[in-house]
Formats: sequence, C-alpha cells, structure tokens
Amino acid sequence: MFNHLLSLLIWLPIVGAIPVLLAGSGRPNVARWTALLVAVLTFVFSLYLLSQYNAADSAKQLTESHMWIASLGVHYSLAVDGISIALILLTTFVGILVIVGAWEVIQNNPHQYMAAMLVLEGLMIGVFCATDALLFYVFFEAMLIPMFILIGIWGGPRRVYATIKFFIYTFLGSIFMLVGLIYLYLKAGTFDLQALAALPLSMKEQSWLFFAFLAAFAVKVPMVPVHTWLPDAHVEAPTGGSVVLAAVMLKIGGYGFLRFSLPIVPDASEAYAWVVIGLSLIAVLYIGYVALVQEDMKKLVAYSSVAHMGFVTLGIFIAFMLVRGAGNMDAAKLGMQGAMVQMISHGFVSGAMFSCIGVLYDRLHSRQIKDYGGVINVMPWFGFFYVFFAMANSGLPGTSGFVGEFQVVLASFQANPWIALFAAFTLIIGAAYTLWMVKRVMWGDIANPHVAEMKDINGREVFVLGAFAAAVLVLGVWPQPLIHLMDSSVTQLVQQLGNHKI
Amino acid sequence: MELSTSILLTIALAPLVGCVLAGFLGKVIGRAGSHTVTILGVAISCGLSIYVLYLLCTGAASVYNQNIYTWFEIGKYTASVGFLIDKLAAMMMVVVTFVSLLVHIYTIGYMYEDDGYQRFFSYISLFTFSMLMLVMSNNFMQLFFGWEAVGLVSYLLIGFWFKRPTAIYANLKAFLVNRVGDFGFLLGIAAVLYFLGTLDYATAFANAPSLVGKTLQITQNHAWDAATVIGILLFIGAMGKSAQVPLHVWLPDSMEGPTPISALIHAATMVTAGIFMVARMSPIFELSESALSFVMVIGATGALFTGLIGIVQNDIKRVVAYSTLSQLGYMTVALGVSAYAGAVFHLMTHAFFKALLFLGAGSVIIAMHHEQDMRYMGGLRKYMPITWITMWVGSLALCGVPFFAGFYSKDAIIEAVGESHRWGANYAYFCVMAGAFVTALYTFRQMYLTFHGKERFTVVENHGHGHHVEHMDDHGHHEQGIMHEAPKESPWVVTLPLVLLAIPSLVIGFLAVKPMLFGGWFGGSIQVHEANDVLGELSHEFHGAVAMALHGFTQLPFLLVLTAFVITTYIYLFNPAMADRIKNALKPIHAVLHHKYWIDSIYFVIFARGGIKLGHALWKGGDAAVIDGVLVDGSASLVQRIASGVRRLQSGYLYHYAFAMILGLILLLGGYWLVGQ
Amino acid sequence: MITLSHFIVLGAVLFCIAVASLFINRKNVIVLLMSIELMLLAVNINFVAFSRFLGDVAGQVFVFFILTVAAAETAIGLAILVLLFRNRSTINIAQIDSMKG
Amino acid sequence: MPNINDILIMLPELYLVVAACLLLLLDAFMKPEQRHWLHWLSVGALLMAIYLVVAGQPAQPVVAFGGMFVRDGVSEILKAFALLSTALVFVYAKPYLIDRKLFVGEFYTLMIFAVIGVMLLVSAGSLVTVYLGLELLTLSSYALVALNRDSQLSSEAAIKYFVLGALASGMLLYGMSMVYGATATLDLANLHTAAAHTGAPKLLLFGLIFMIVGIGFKLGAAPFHMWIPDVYQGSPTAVTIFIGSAPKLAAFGMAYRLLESGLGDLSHHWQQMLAVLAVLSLAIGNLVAIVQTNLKRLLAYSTISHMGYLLLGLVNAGPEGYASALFYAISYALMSTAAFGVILALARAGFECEEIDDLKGLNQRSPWMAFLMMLVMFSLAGVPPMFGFFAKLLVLQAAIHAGMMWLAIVGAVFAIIGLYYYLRVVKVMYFDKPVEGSELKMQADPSVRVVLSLNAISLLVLGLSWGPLLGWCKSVFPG
Repeated sequence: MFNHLLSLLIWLPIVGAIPVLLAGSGRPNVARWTALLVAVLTFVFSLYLLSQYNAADSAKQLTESHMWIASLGVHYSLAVDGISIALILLTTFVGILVIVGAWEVIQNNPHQYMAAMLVLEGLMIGVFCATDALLFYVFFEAMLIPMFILIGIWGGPRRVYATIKFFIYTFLGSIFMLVGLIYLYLKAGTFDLQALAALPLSMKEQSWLFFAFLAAFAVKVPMVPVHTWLPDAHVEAPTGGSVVLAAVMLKIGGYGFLRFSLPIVPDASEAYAWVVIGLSLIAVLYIGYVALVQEDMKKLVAYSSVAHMGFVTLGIFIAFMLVRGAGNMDAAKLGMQGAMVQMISHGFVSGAMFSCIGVLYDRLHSRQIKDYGGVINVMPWFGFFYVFFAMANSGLPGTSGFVGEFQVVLASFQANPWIALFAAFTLIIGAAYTLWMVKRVMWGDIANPHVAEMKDINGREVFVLGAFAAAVLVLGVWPQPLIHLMDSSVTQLVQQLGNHKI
Repeated sequence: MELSTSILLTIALAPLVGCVLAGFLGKVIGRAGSHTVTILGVAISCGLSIYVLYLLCTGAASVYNQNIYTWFEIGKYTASVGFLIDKLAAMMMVVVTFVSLLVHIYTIGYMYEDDGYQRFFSYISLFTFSMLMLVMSNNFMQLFFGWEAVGLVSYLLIGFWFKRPTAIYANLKAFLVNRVGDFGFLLGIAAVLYFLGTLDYATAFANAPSLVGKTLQITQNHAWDAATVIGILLFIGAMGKSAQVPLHVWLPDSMEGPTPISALIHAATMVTAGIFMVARMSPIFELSESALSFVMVIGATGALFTGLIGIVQNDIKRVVAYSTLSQLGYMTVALGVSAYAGAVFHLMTHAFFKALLFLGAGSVIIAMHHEQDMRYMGGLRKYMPITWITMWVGSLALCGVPFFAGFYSKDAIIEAVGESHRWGANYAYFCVMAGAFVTALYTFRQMYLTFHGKERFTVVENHGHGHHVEHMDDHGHHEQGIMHEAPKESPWVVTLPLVLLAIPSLVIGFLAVKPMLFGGWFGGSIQVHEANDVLGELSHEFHGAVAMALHGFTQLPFLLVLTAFVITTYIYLFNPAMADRIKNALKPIHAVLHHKYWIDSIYFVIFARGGIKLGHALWKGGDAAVIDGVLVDGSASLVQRIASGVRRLQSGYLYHYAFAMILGLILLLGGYWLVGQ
Repeated sequence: MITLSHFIVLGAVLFCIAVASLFINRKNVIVLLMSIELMLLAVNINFVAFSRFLGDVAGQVFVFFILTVAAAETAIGLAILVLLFRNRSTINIAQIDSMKG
Repeated sequence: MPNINDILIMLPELYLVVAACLLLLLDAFMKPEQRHWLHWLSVGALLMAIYLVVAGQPAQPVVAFGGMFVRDGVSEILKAFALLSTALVFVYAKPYLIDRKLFVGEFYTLMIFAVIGVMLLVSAGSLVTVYLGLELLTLSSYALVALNRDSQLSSEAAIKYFVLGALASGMLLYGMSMVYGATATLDLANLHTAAAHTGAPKLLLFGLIFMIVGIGFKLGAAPFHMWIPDVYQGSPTAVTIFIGSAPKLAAFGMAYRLLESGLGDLSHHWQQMLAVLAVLSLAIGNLVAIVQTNLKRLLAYSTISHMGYLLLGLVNAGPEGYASALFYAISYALMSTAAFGVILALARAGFECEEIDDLKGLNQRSPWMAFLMMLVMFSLAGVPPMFGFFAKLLVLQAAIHAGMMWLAIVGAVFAIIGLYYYLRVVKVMYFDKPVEGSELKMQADPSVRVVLSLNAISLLVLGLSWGPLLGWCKSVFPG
C-alpha cells in the first residue's frame, strides 16, 4: 500500500462515494455517517502522507508510475512535493468540514450530495498529485462534473444560470490548454511534466503556450477580467459547494501556474509577467471597490476571494522580476512562499466565511446584508467566530490572512515599490468591505423580528467553525511549520525560474 | 545578570490568560470571577514589569534581546517573535501595566451595571497583552502584530456598546483610519527589509548607517533618499496610531467607547505607541533631516490646531480627547527635533495625568448618570471632593504648571524646539508656545464648567433606580439637565485609581526629569547625533529639578498659562454671560472650530461616499455591463441568434435538401477549380 | 465520327437533367423516382462508354449490377411512395415538410 | 470460380445471410407470442457472427473473389463493433417494438441484412463491392425507417431518406464512373497504383469529388447532412438507434476504402475537401443543436458535429489519423447506442420520450437512468474522464499533427458550444422538477436494464482504460 498511498488518497473518496450513493435517499443517516467515515479516513491517510514526506528533500516523493496508454506513452504517474502536500491536507481537512457542515442542512437527496462531495475531493487530490499533464488535465476537468451537479441541484434560485456559466467558463479556459498540451506532446512525445519542463521551446511557441495556460488557470483562480463566474457560482452554490469552491478549487488555478506556466514556458512567463502582475493589482483595487458595494454577503466574500487570490498570482509572478531582474533568489522565495501561504490561508478563511454565511442562511434564508443587523445580540458565540474570520479576511496579524499578504508585500517591494504600494492598498480596502459588512450584519440593535428569533450556533456548527478558527489561528501565529514543509520545493521551483529555454 | 525569559513571558501572557478566561468562561466564573482573574493577570505583569525596570535601573540586569520562536524563515529573511527589553521598553511596560491595572480596578465601579461586564474585562486584558507585545517586541514583524492587535481591541472597545449607531460608526472609522496609517507602516517595514535586509531591530539599527547615500528609484530619473523614505513611511503608521493630523479624525469619535477605555487606550497607552515606535527607530530617523522635519511640522500643527477645537467642545470627554490630540502633537514635535527622550518623558507623564483626567471625567459621568454635556453640570465640587481635587491636580499637570509632572516634560519640549535649527523649527516653536496657552484655556474652562459656578441641573426625586440601567443602555436619550437623584462621590474602586494616579501626576516629573531627560538614562536604545542633540544643549542649563521649576515661573509658557487662568476665571466664574457674547462675536471662527475645520466631513464625502460611488460604477459598469453583459452573456446570445438563423436552412423541403447537396458538390468543384488555377 | 467525349457529354447532360429535376420539380414524388432512374442511366452510359473505349469488361459488368440494384431501389421507392400516400393522401413534395428546423 | 478458400474468408457474411434467411422463414411459421424466441435467436446470430469474425481473423490481410473482398484488421474491428452495436440495438428495441405493435420479424431480418451490407462495405476490395454493400445497407435502412407503417413522420422520413440517398449513391456512382474512366480499373488495389500515373488526372479528381459527396452523405457531414435530422426524428427510435451506430462505422470504412485504399495518392487533394466538410459539420451541427427541443433531433445534430470530429481524424491521412478516426467512430457508435438506449428504455406506449422536457426530473423518478444518461451526455460532450473526451483528444492530436492547428482550434471552440446543449439535457434531468403526471419511469425489462447499464458504464470504464482499444486501432493501420 505504501507506494500506492497517493492512489489510495485519490480513489478512497471516489470509491467511497459508491456505498454512500447506494445508501439511497431512504437512509440519509447511513449516507451521512458513511460519507463522514470516508472523509475522516482520507484525512487520516493524508496525515500519514505528511508523516511519510521528507521535507528536506526537494525532489518529488512517494512517486507512483504505471503505464496508462502504452500506444501513446501516457503514464498514470503521481508524486508529491511540499506544495502538493500542503494543498492535499487543505483538501482533506475541508473535506471533513463540508460533510459535517451539510449534515442536516441538506435534506434533498443527502446521499447524492455527500457522494458528489467525496468524488470532488478525490478528484481535487488527484489534481495535486498528478505529474503527467494528461492525467492532470483529466482530474482538472472531471472536477467540474460534481461541482456542476452540486450547484445545480442544491443551489439557489438562479442556480442553473450560475452552474452552466461556471462549467462553460472553465471549460472554455481549459480547452485551449488542452490544445497546447497536445502540441507539447507532439513535440516531446510525452505528457510527463518533468520532460515538458526540460523541452526547449522557441519564444513564439512559449508565448502561445503561455496564453493557453493563462486562459485555463486565470479562469480558475480567477483573475480579472475572467472572474465573473465566481460571484454567480458562489451566490447560487450550497454552502458546502461554496466552501470547497473557494477553499480548494480556486487554488488549483494558482497551482497550475506553478506546475505549468513557470517550468514549461519560463521565458514567456517572464516576458508577460507584467500582464499577470498588472491583473493581480487590478484584482486588489478594482475588485476591492466592487466588493465594497455588494448587497449579498456571499457575493461580497466571493469578490474578496478574487482580491485575495490576486496576491497569489502576484506572489508567483513577482518571483520572475526578482530572480531574473534583481537576481534576488531569497526575495523570490519570499514571494512564492507568500503566495502559497496565502493560498492555504485563503482556503481556511474563505471557507470559514462561507460557512458563517451558511449558518446565517440556514436561519433566515437570506444572504442579503440588509435583512440582518444586530445579530450579535442573539448569537454571541456565532458573533465571535464571524468577527474573528472577518478580521482574518482583512488580514489581521495573528491570523493566517496576514502572513501571505505580508510576505507578498515585502517581496514585491524588493521588485518595485509601486507594486508593493498598490498591493498594500488591500489593508485599507479589504478592511473596509469586510468590516462594513460586519457592521451592518453583526453590530447594531436587533434589526427585525426575524433576527430576534435566530438561535445561536449548535454543537455541529461550533465544531465546523471552531476547526476553521483553530487552523486560522495556528497558521497565523506560527506559519513556520507550513513554510518549512514547502521550503525545499519552493526553493527548487525558484531555481528553475533561472534557467532559460532559448 | 540576564533577565529570565520566563518572567518576560509571564508578563506578556498573564493578561492573555485573564482575557481568555474572562472571555470564554465569563458566564461560568461570573462577574466577580472575571474581574478577579483579569486583575490578577494584569497585577502580576505589572509587578513583574516594575521588578524588571528595577533590575535594569539598578544595573542588576543587562539589556535582554532574544527570540522566543521563529515565525518564518525563508532564505536570508527571517521573522521571529522575541523580546527586546531595555529601559525604554521597561518603562513603557510599567506605564502600560500600571495604568491598565488601575483601569481594571476602576472598571469594577464604572461598568457594574453593564451586561457586557465580563466581555469588557476580557477586552482590556487582551489590550494589555497586545500592547505589551508591541512594546516588548524586538523586531518589526512583532511590532506590526502588536500594532494591529491594539487596533483590533480599540475597534472592539469603541464599539463596545454595539447597539449605538454612533459607536459602531466610530469604531469602523477608527479601524479604517488606523489602517491607512498601517498601510504606510507596512510599506515602511518592507522598505526596511529592502534596504537593511532584516526585520530584527538590533541588526537593522546596526546596519542603519549603511542607509546613507542609498536611494530608492521612484521613476526613471527620480530617486528618493532611503532613510527619508523609510522614516516617512514608518511615521505614517505613527500618524494613524497616534492620531496626528491629518489622520487624527478617529480619536475624538473614539470617545464613544466606555470611559475607562478612553483613559487606557485613547489617552495613556495605545495612542502613544506611535511616539514609542519613532523613539525606538531613532537610529533610522536620525539619518534623515527631512523625515524629522516632516515629523516636527505634523506634530506642531496637531499640537496647536486640535487644541483650539478643544475650546469649543461641551462634551467633557471630548475636551479631554482634543487635549490628548494636542499633547500627542507635543510629543511628536519633540521627536521631530530629535528630543526623543523628551517625547518619551512627556509620554510617561501624560499617561498618568491624562489617565487621571479621563478617569476623573468618568467619575463625573457616573455621578451625572452618564450625562457628558458640561452645560448641564457645574458646582460639582461639593458633591465629589476627591474627584474634584484629583482632577485639579491633573489639570495643572496638563497645563504645565511648575512642579507638576506636566511642567517638566512640556517645558523641556518647548525649550528643545526653541533650541532646534531644523527646517520649520520656528513654526513649531510658535505652535507649541501658543499651544500652551490654548491648553490652559480649555482645561480651566472645563474645570470651571464642571466643578465650579452654579449647578445647571435640577434634581427630581422619586424615580426608580432601574433608570440607571436604561440610561446605561441608551445614553443621552433622556431629557438633559434633569437628575433623578443628587450626584454623589463615586465608590472607592473609582476614587482609589484617581488618587493613585494623582500622586505620579504630581511628583513623577520632579523625580524623573534629571535621569530621563538629561541623564542619558535610556542608554543605547535612543540614539541622537551630536548635531541634533538639543537636549544635550539644554542639559548645560539644567541645575536640578527645583531650579528648573523656579526658573519656569518666569518663562513665557507659564505666563501664558497664567493669562489663560485669569481670562477663564473671569469669564466662567464672574461673568458667565460673557462666554456666549464672545462666541457670537467670533462666530466664523467658532464655526470653523465647531466643525473641526470640516476635515471629517470632507473625508466622509471623498472617501466613504466617493468610494461607494466608485464601487458601484465599477460593479455595474465594469462587471455587470462590460464583462458579463457584453462578453459573456453577449456572446452566448449571439451564438443563440446565429443558431436560430442557421436552423432556418433546414426548411423541411426535400428539394431544398437536394439543392443543398448540389451546392455542396458545386462548392467542392469550385474550390478545387480555384485551387487548380 | 463519334468519340468517347460525345458519350461522356451525353452522360453528363443526362446526369445534370436528372439532378436538376430533383430540386426544380416541386410537384410529386414519382417524378423524383424517374429522375433517379435517369441519373443511374447516365452513370451506366459512362461505364459502358469507358469500358468500350478502354477495352475493359469490368465496367459493363458493373452496369449490370447497377441495373439490378436500381430495380430494387425503385421497388422500395414505390413502396415508400404508397406508404406516404396512404398516410398523407398526397404525394405533393411541397406538402411534405412536417419535420424542419 | 470461387474456391473453398474464398468461402472461408467470407464465412461470417455468408453465415449471416443464411441466418437471416432462416430467421425470415422461422418468422413466417411462428406464432406471434413465440417471437421472443426470434428475438433471442437473432441476438445469438449476431454474437455468433462476432465470434466468426474475430476467431477466423487471419494474421495477414487476405483477399477473396479476385480481390473483390478484403479481410483485414480494419474490417475486423469495424465488423465486430457493427455487429455488437446491432446486437445492443436488438436488446434495447424489444420493449419499444412490443409497445408499438412493431415487434415483427422484418425488423430483425432487415437489420441483419443491413449489417451484412455494412460488413460487405467495410471489406470491399473493389468499387463494385463498395456499391453493393452500400446499397444493401441503405435499401434495408429505407425499409426500416418506414417500418412504422401508420406514422406520417415515419413515411416522410423514409421518402426524404430514400430520395436523398438515391441522389447520393447516384453521385457516388457517377464519380466511380469517372475514376474508372481515368484508371480503367474497378479494383481498389489496382486503382491505388493506377491513380499514381493516370493519363487523365483532371477526370480522376472530378470523380474523386463526386465520390466524396457520396461519402459525405453516408457520414452525414455538412452540407450533405440535411437528411439526418428528419430521418432521426421521423423513424421509430428503435431504427434511429441503428442508423446512428453501425452505418457510421460503415461510413468510416467506406471512406477509408475509397480514399485511402483507392485514392491514397490524391490525399493532398481530399484532405482539403474533408477539412472544409469538417468545419461546416462542426459549425452547423453544434450551432443548430443548441436550439433544438426534440431530443432525437438534438442527437441528430450532435451526430453531424461528431462526424465533423471524425473528419478531423481523417484529414490527417496517415495511419495515426485513421486510427484516431476509427477510434472516434467506435466511441461514437457506443455513445449514441447508449443515448438512444436510454430513450428507448424510458419510452413506452403513448409516451415517446422524444422531447428534452420529457426528461424533466428524471433524477427523482429514476436516479440510475439519470446517472447513465449523464455519463452518456458528458461523454458526448467530451468531458474527461469519459470515453468521448479521449476520442476527441486523439482526433485533435491527429489534426494538429497534420499541421492543421487552425482546424484543431475550430474543433476546440465548437466543443465549447457543443457542451452547452449536452449540459442542458443534464440540467433537465437533475435540476428540474418532474412534471406532474408524467409517467416517466424505467422500463421493467431486466435485460435492457443490465445491457444498457453495461453500455453506459463502459463509456466510463473505457475512459479510464482506453489504451488497449487504441492499441488495437493503431495496430490495424501499418505505418
């Protein structure tokens, strides 16, 4: 089993979905408990994975490779490095929480809901493990199916529009990547990522490929201006869907940049880094202002996700300016680490925010800010979590939200003070939109009788929010373990940036 | 000997423990339980802080600078959590914990009717923890942590009575304005890392000289001096936290918070964090004349103009608030003229007497059942003698009457400014001088309106006690000037802190002036270039505290105070009508001051309203109209339209189908024919 | 003297007439069947002509196959025609358009 | 004179002819309630034929009847899958036929004859055989389309199919005559050599173009696609499902025989033409499908677009390209069989289940059916990990390899548009509430259940391990 640990992690949830489905709508509790069991097992195995991983070694580890399509030389090959492991842990962790979070909230066909969640989890883990481009692509796309179902069945009133928009938007982006990958395959005769990274490419080819990849991952992250699927998807998605979407799925975009754009088309990435950096800064400013005026809490948090993910792309691509411009490896690592920490942290924080909104929604069946007010009066414990996560969302030191942004700002100052200036603007605008929402939802006198009837969170919700809070706090107070986990991988990644292909 | 890490950790963490207990188990351990644990926590750290200071003063312990754990380590960049305990830090620790302790005690009396009793204690303990982290830090990262953490607690406490619209408006405003400062501060830290390659104080200060000559390329052919950039960026942070113009707007509003908070956070400790920070960074600031000039001018402006506003305020707390702004201005000026020691000295004295004034005001407010408008007070001295006397002590200290604590610090600052030859020093000198006069004006006015003259409230008996609670809840909504029972002196938990604060307000200056100002007491933690060492200049004329005080009686500042005393006495004791006549006479000026120079309103229109307008424009215009409307849904509907067009080709008629095939054939033939040519 | 090209042209002309009548005629289906026959005949002429002039028999063999198949085709065609008339009591092509779009 | 060897080579076909005739006789002397026997017998006959095809496959390509009949790897694969899909058709169709009083012997015999036509076509060694196979297939199809004698649509579809089919085969023949004129041979193998040094290249190309029209029609590639929607919609679903599967394989076989075996040297000419047809098919198929409300019609247009993708493989005009096209044809046959199978399984007397809205809320009524249909839809849409995705992957790869990047991008873009209407079907099944009183539920027949499930699941399984099949496809096209 031990050299199949990654396969186990991928397939356990997917196969585990079958008994959950078989439980049928007749026996919801069987389905729930089975799903929870599977999720917990997966999490345990991911912890075991962590224990097996040797952070000192920058090479990919726990490698698995079987010939998949002999006639094409395509392999089913898996391996992980620190970055992957961090994201896998995030996935499995969130995986449990969404199952618990949906416990009695989902009444319509819970078994299908849970099954979809498990399948989704497995596929996302697959994305983080795959070292073969085709395999990656398969997981990358297959992921859309369960999410499509999740939003479509258990979503809000405009769910159909939202979910189809989500699917087609993402598909649109990735189909061009597919064409690019095929081109690479015909050139290299393999889909193996390492081989592709070694493949020499002319600047012209690199540019085309860069934009093909950009199309795929920019949509996923999402970056301005291809972000508009996200608010719709989030608003309509069920709480669990939003949580997974924000916490893990968006990360796959950033992860894609690390695995494809940077190693395979380094020179084009350098040449067009300004595009990505520019878009990231726009994400921080433009989206910040857009978020400020949202009336729907989920939309607000969705937009704030876009802004926060802007830091991820910024941190990744600032590295180019630092490595190739200033030749400052450590600063590049700082930025890259910042991006990674930001990814993980955003996973926790946005997941938590969406869970909070879900808690409110379950009680009042509204996400409109104006329908709330003075919630803290009736839900003090919930209020504590809400304000805490809001603070994390606005990047308060001591919460995970701060770490990544801090590092990225520090790094980008090394590249160019102006970039840092615009990035740091998030301190103000981020606090503005988050706390203004808090003001209107939490503080104040009880706004209306409906609010007055709201009950404070129950044990299950405390568990979910508590788990998120613990993660946010620990990561905020002591990020070093995470950073150490990813350090060697990031170092190696940054060194790769140095070598030209032309 | 070396200070033991465990002691320092205890100092920092004891309040946190109290906070957690009171916060999460508040319902379990009850009110008494919560205030016991929190007070215990703070008392422990206060005692230990004093012990630490003692050790350092007696030289029994050397400066402590160690990392507790590594926060992150990436290549050559590391950020740690650690302590740097020198006299500067120790002094701050003592001030913070001491005032905090007294405020804790005071709160028992002040908040005894409030539902949020436990929550309140948890907050102020959390604040103490954050503030300690700030002052004990040995690196920029932790400094920033404390910096924002105190901001958070301030946010929570200003909005403590979260049912009040004004309170939750004020706390949002406070947090955001502070964030503007932090924005600069963060960039400052980034700049430090960029130029000095470290976040650790010791290393950074050691490398500081290397900044000379370094520049930051702003545009192709334009570069700024490194030290100036760092200095100004860091100082922007201080401007936010220490409420310097133009980022001062949040402090007066912060008076929405309960009075103990105003005393602890918005007068004694948190707002002085900026001053402390700049003093800490003296090695860097010393490298840039321009940065210091900037600091000085900002401070001087604040010192005078915010003080002026204080004259027209009627809310007893707001008067004190504006005086705080003005005093912070003084400290900043001192920093600006490189008289860091003076600034810190004034910081300390101010902490005591301003806390005293606030707590006194609070005591009055209790007595008046949460009436804060001085126009409905007067003649309170016979009801509450202790408050009355202690507040006079505080006021005289604030005005800088010789022998009082305030005198030594403030006079030193004024003298220092006089000595300085920095660009803008004359302007600063004028400001601080005039500021002394203004300070006296509003202080005495406040004392007279509150404690002297005839009572401007009527006592109506036979009202239930229950009204207190109600007043607690919606303060200020009752008809003003109507009391339901005669005001009475506050309980001992309230008066004890007043007395305990009155003592240092009286003597601390006298005792500490020699070592702190002229004795080089701070040692290496504050570095001043010879050229800038104005205090050094002054020290030649210094012949002991007594002499200084006696000399002070003949100086211009004291004469100004005296004039102000005479004027206010005449107006408010003998000829109350005069006040209104003056007001009418100077209507335009009064309007300007009353509207605080319209700065708040301008900010609100530009940043709040403007921001929302901009947001709407971007959302509706950018996202909704262009991206979704045109690109996404637009292309979708375009495809739909094309599709329904193409579908018409499928007419259903056999001969059309046949024709289509023929066309296809012709197409191929024609295409081939074209290729053939 | 009649050359190969004469036959080819003849075939082409017949073929064109047949094809044209397929979409010009909008009256009834029988005409369609006839023009299909015509088309096949055009093809046959081609084959015969070619096989004659190339001196290769295979072409003429093919013609026999075509004729046979054509017969079968017409049989089925007429069957469908009858069916059509029974269901719609018309064989007017212009009215056979219930499926479109 | 044909020797015994020729007979053996052609054994599967001959066997089926005999079987078909026997079934016809049997049917004549059989009481209606005994027809179930007939059903299973014909299924058995087909499976037997598969066995004969695969088991008797010679290692090397062999020819019989003086080169008229070729038995090689390509024909083997095509025959095997054509027979298999027809067997599936039989299984799915039974309940439907019974409900509609169409459960008659002709259905089986006609269809078997059609399959024989397919088998003949795909192993044709000469233009004559091509023509005969084609006609055998199409003539039986005409009859099948008109099977439902009382349906207006059915007869309309039949007449349209018939006339257009005749026109197409007429053009094919005309083209053949030209080619014959230019090369003086009907034998494909000789044609291949003769085409190289013909005296009349123009004539040859002229013929080629006409033949491409015939091929295009058989594939249903635009602009020769007009018959497809109406025939799919008009004919009984039990027949539509057949037309959608085996004949597509046949069409590929025909294209391969004529274009590669016959006129391989002219590839640089026909590549361009096929590229044009491909673009048109992708565009028209995907666009018009978006606005369809009738499920069968929607699938018809999707067929057109899929043929466009198949052509993407053919334009490569190399072994890799043929392999990918063959792979695509097979995947398409499986997918469309499954898709129509679901429709058949849900339809019953008085309820055709033809409209997309008929599937509303299927997930509530019959989750399993909904799941299967979802698999099929995502496979058709080409979403990994479904079989359909890898088929698309291969044809795109083939096109790019042929240096037609633009064509691949066109294919990719239309894949996105196509995605939309497949998602719509899933949406209707999963996201909509069932219509009150709609008797939407799964047919009871267990054989249908099992086979259909296997068929749909195979799309997922083959998606996860499509290597062997691809290997097989590649192996039959020697580089």
